[in-house]
Amino acid sequence: MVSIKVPVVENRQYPYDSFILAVRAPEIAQSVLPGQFVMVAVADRGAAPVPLLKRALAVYSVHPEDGQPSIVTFLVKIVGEGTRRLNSVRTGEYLDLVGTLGNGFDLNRGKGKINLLVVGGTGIASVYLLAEKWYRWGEEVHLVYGGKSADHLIGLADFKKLGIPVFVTTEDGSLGYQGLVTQGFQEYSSKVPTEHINLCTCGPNAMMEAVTVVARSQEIPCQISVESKMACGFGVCLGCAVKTLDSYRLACTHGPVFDGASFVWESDSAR
Amino acid sequence: MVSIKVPVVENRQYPYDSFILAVRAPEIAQSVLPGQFVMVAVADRGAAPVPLLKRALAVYSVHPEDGQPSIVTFLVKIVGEGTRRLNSVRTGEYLDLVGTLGNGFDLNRGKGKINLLVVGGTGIASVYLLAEKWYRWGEEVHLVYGGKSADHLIGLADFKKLGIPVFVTTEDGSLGYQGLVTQGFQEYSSKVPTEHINLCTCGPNAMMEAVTVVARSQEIPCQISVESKMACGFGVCLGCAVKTLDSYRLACTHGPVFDGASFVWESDSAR
Amino acid sequence: MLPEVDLSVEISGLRFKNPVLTASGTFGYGLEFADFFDISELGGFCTKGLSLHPMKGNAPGRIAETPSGMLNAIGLENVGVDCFIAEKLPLLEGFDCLVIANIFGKTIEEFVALTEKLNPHPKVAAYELNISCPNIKEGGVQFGHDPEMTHRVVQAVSSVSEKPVWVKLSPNVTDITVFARACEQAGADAITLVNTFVGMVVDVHKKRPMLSNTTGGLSGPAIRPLAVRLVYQTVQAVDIPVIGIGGISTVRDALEFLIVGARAVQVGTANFVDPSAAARIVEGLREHCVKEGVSDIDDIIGSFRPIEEGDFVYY
Amino acid sequence: MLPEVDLSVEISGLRFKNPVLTASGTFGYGLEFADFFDISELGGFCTKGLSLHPMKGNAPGRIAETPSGMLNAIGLENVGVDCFIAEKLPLLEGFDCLVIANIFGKTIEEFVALTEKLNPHPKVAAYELNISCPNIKEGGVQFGHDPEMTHRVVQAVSSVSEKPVWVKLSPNVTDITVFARACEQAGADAITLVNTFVGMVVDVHKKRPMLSNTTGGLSGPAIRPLAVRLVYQTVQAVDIPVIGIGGISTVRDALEFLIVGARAVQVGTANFVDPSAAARIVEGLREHCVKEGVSDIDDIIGSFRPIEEGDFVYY
Ligand SMILES: Cc1cc2nc3c(=O)[nH]c(=O)nc-3n(C[C@H](O)[C@H](O)[C@H](O)COP(=O)(O)OP(=O)(O)OC[C@H]3O[C@@H](n4cnc5c(N)ncnc54)[C@H](O)[C@@H]3O)c2cc1C
Ligand SMILES: Cc1cc2nc3c(=O)[nH]c(=O)nc-3n(C[C@H](O)[C@H](O)[C@H](O)COP(=O)(O)OP(=O)(O)OC[C@H]3O[C@@H](n4cnc5c(N)ncnc54)[C@H](O)[C@@H]3O)c2cc1C
Ligand SMILES: Cc1cc2nc3c(=O)[nH]c(=O)nc-3n(C[C@H](O)[C@H](O)[C@H](O)COP(=O)(O)O)c2cc1C
Ligand SMILES: Cc1cc2nc3c(=O)[nH]c(=O)nc-3n(C[C@H](O)[C@H](O)[C@H](O)COP(=O)(O)O)c2cc1C
Ligand code: FES
Ligand code: FES
Repeated sequence: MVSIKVPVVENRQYPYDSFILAVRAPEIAQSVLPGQFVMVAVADRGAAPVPLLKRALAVYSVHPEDGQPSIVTFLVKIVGEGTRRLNSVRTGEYLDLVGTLGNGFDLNRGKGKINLLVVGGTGIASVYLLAEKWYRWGEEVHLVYGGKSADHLIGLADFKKLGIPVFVTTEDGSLGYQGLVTQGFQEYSSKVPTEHINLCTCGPNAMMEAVTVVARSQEIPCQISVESKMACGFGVCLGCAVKTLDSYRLACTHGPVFDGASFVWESDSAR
Repeated sequence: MVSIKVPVVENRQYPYDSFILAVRAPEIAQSVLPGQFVMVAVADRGAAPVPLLKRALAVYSVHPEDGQPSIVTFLVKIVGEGTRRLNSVRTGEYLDLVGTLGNGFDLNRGKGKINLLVVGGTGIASVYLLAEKWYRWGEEVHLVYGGKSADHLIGLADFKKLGIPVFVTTEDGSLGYQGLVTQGFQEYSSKVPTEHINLCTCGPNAMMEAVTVVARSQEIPCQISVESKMACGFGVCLGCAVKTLDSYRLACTHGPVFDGASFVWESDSAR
Repeated sequence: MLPEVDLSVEISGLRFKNPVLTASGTFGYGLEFADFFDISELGGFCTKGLSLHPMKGNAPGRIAETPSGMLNAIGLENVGVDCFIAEKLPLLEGFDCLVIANIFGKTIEEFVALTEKLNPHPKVAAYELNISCPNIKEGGVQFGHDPEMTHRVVQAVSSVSEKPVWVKLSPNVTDITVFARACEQAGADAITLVNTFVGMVVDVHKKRPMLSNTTGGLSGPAIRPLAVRLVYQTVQAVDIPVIGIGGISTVRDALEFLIVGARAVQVGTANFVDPSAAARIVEGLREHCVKEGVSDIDDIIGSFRPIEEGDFVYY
Repeated sequence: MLPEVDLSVEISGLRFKNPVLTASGTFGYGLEFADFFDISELGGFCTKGLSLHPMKGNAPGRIAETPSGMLNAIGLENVGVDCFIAEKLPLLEGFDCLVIANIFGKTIEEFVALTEKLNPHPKVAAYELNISCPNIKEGGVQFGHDPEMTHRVVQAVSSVSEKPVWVKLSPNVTDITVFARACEQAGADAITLVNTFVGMVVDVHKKRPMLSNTTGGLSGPAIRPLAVRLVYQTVQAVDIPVIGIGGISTVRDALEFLIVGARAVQVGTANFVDPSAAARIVEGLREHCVKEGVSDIDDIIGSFRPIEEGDFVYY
């Protein structure tokens, strides 16, 4: 775990308030595991910055310089003040990072399986390294990726370039299957024997909840990458607790990847 | 008085943390009087910006576009968070302005006089329009301008271009008279019959205080442009009070220009 | 065309065209903002605190900026009630917006005298008793930090007042509900809160306070979470209406207070940051109602859904 | 070579190598920060609040960000004192930095039992009694908002304690000095303040609180002016040392507290924003002393120059 100041090497804007930030951070690039994240803020923010806290961002991809892993990218959607400020940084400016953080996905679970990544929106940021790793290992990986419209599906090309099969859903039908990603997932999974599926999902809570409900009912193993408000990101504030069947767990150190079977969603208590 | 959002057309950096910001603000450009100021902040700062309050800046100069006064400039020194943020804005970005504010200098006092502008550092921002106006009126104007070194004397060229006589003092002797501007002022004023001098001063409190003490002792009429912390700039918070012989006065509406004879400095009470 | 939304609220027998007022001491005598927007757009505004005699306020060093907030120790500088009546009030006649006279006295007698002086003037819609100014030695928190004194001053004013009496509470107390109940029992028609929180900033080079008064009152976004909680607590403790104040800069902020049950809000420090802030919030409330399909702001006021045992929340 | 500066301070018979500690609940059990700096650089640190039995804390929805601050309602999740002694304390042996055990109980008996359990362990230098947690139903402000109860719990712990007893006060009271004096009279060796201010944030779309506990404690730069004033007031009211906490992120902030008389400071929320914040402040203090020509930090502590009658200040 390091706390470092790193230069921005690119900030590429995408439609619908999304952007990909690339920074030079060899310390992170060399150690990051799929599903891990970093706490990020614009550097030199003064004594009482607004927003005060760093923001959690998954490492989207890693790229080499001079043959060594060096560049780390974040795929970000503007949702509020923190992501808005990150969006305004320019090449040559600096970010403060604390990382690498979190557990990451259990890679061994994917061996010899049909690895199905079910992703909604910006959740895509958490699974590219995962797809890449399993693909390199020669494991079977499929992506079900849903968004509002074709233009919302940032990063789609990167997955296609990997060569993995992609099943796209859009709410407006502008690309692929028209509907929600959860429907796409059911459509897709119905074609494979469930006992071979290893599921990983990331996206809005409501979507992941729907996916885990299906996964549980069909006894499909399912890893979920959850989001929780974080103050520190490294296990000291105890602020990011989520609920599992056993106990509260910290999203930042015990997670962000949890087993869907034992994760307790808000509406689970009502069930 | 208007509250407007205006585009930055230039941000030029100078040595020693100084910069000149130019904005397109015809509403201000057309009405501003010498010595008046504007409350300024970077636009779109979010719901709880840091710093919270706008910053008071004198209008340094006004420039035409298409024959109409349109461009307003501010000459600014970075001293803290607010000026630091202003320093980071780029051409095309926006500022929020409230203005035009304050009383400005009493121009009539300068008629038929030897108008001596005694300025320390960034105080120069408050007197360029004044020099220009009197110069255009054909009044005699002299500038005594002091700074730490030659490089600190931002704007000097603009005054020289006007053609008014300039007496420069630097603490390190890198240009002009070596010493403080207050010494320069005494040096300079000793050469003119005091009854012809009309003094205007702007700069750090300690300097203006020293100047007013001399002015009072020699019964030279003296206008001072003071700085006081301001929350609103237009007379409603009552936060910017300064002390005069009569009563407390608001620096933003009764000032920022006061008569040196009746202004009460911190150490006046000790005298 | 936007659908019609009824933003009006009733407070202490007065109908406000919308629940957005401006806070005392941050809006002058109302007239200073005429350049920025038509103040008839507001539900109402509270005057700068008025005293029986003009006050010159505290010595310079009156404000200091703090993270997301500011301290002030103006010391209640004001023109005095007579000058207000003679010079300011007539100019307000033309505005279609309720004027609340914020008043404070050093003694109960002064509070009563102020009320009696203002009673004959119909443009004054209500009184807001400032018993919570942290920046003066007499008459401020001396009343506001003692429930007994609070009761006495409120009762005295209520008994002579010909207009609704609102009481503005200090947040610098252990239990706000004790004071709110004291006001209610003494006949107050509404509670407004919060006034500022006492704070202090030190100039670490001069080793002196930034304010000549040493301490000042903290306002602005920094205090909003504290204010929301106090308003929520007070709403549950009394039956009279509560008006919420503290760090409101946006419509989202105003909604927090309305949702927990404030019948109206007051915008303070935000008026300095953006002189049109209050008008912007009125407009934003209208848009919010349209977007949420709400035709009457009363449906938002108090719509808070408390957490129940066992509930938890992911966001 | 920088000139030597003596940053060490003496508090309740303990000598701290410098006046910078880290605040309870923001520094884990100390070990989590080892990746960022050598915690032996600190004067000391306060453990996460320890209870007699492990506590699982509040349900999710535990934090919310606010302007220049954050709310927390962790609910004092902790491993329990036995686990702390068995598993955490041994790992701290190697660090050259004083460990303050922050403890809290639901009853006086629990406070006493905690003290007795920790007494035999020399690595624990002092106790910090948390009688001011706003986020639990029993044992928090129940003690901290009643001077009588404060006195009783402090006296009980002091009478069994073999180490200095510090008491951490709640800022959510009308008069902090009443509580500080109660502690002093009951035998406390030092006062630490402030704990967090009670606040609340509403999700205006869901119309629910952001925190499962509804309210939480506000910390961070937003509260600094409030904390500085309370520390200043307390320093004047008691003779025992006062340790200042609240929104300290920079050396300037720390200096504010030291100048008004705090014998040391604790860094809290800033540890989340920048994990090396506390180490940076230690370094900054040293540089500040060099720059100001001060060879002993004691010359800065309490160097505040109060405003005298008639003074005013321009900046
Ligand atoms: C482990 C993890 C990985 C993440 N990876 C990515 C990513 O790769 N790309 C991306 O765009 N976003 C990602 N997020 C979500 C991202 O952290 C939030 O969108 C961001 O914090 C919002 O901050 P804001 O100031 O823009 O929004 P605001 O809504 O103004 O934030 C207010 C507060 O809520 C918190 N918050 C708001 N939304 C979220 C959220 N969804 N999750 C956690 N905290 C939230 C903020 O951190 C802040 O404290 C991730 C979150 C976590 C926990
Ligand atoms: C009428 C007037 C005209 C001015 N014109 C200019 C100008 O043309 N160019 C220029 O560079 N500066 C000018 N100043 C000073 C300028 O406003 C301050 O330097 C600026 O506010 C500092 O803000 P900061 O956040 O960078 O500094 P900080 O020190 O971080 O500010 C902290 C607080 O103190 C206030 N403050 C700090 N220094 C001053 C000061 N000298 N005067 C008033 N308030 C202060 C800030 O507004 C803020 O509220 C003027 C001030 C006034 C009152
Ligand atoms: C500069 C200033 C002056 C104030 N003067 C008064 C006053 O005269 N009477 C009063 O009741 N409140 C006064 N207040 C308090 C405000 O009305 C309001 O209660 C407080 O600022 C909190 O709201 P805010 O955070 O929106 O500013 C003043 C506040 C400020 C900032
Ligand atoms: C997440 C969090 C957890 C805290 N837990 C404790 C605790 O267990 N015991 C305690 O006495 N104070 C606790 N506090 C209060 C801090 O120690 C400190 O008093 C407060 O945060 C103010 O300082 P700051 O503004 O520097 O954060 C906690 C604060 C935070 C933010
Ligand atoms: S974010 Fe602080 S413990 Fe997880
Ligand atoms: S700055 Fe508000 S009255 Fe002068």
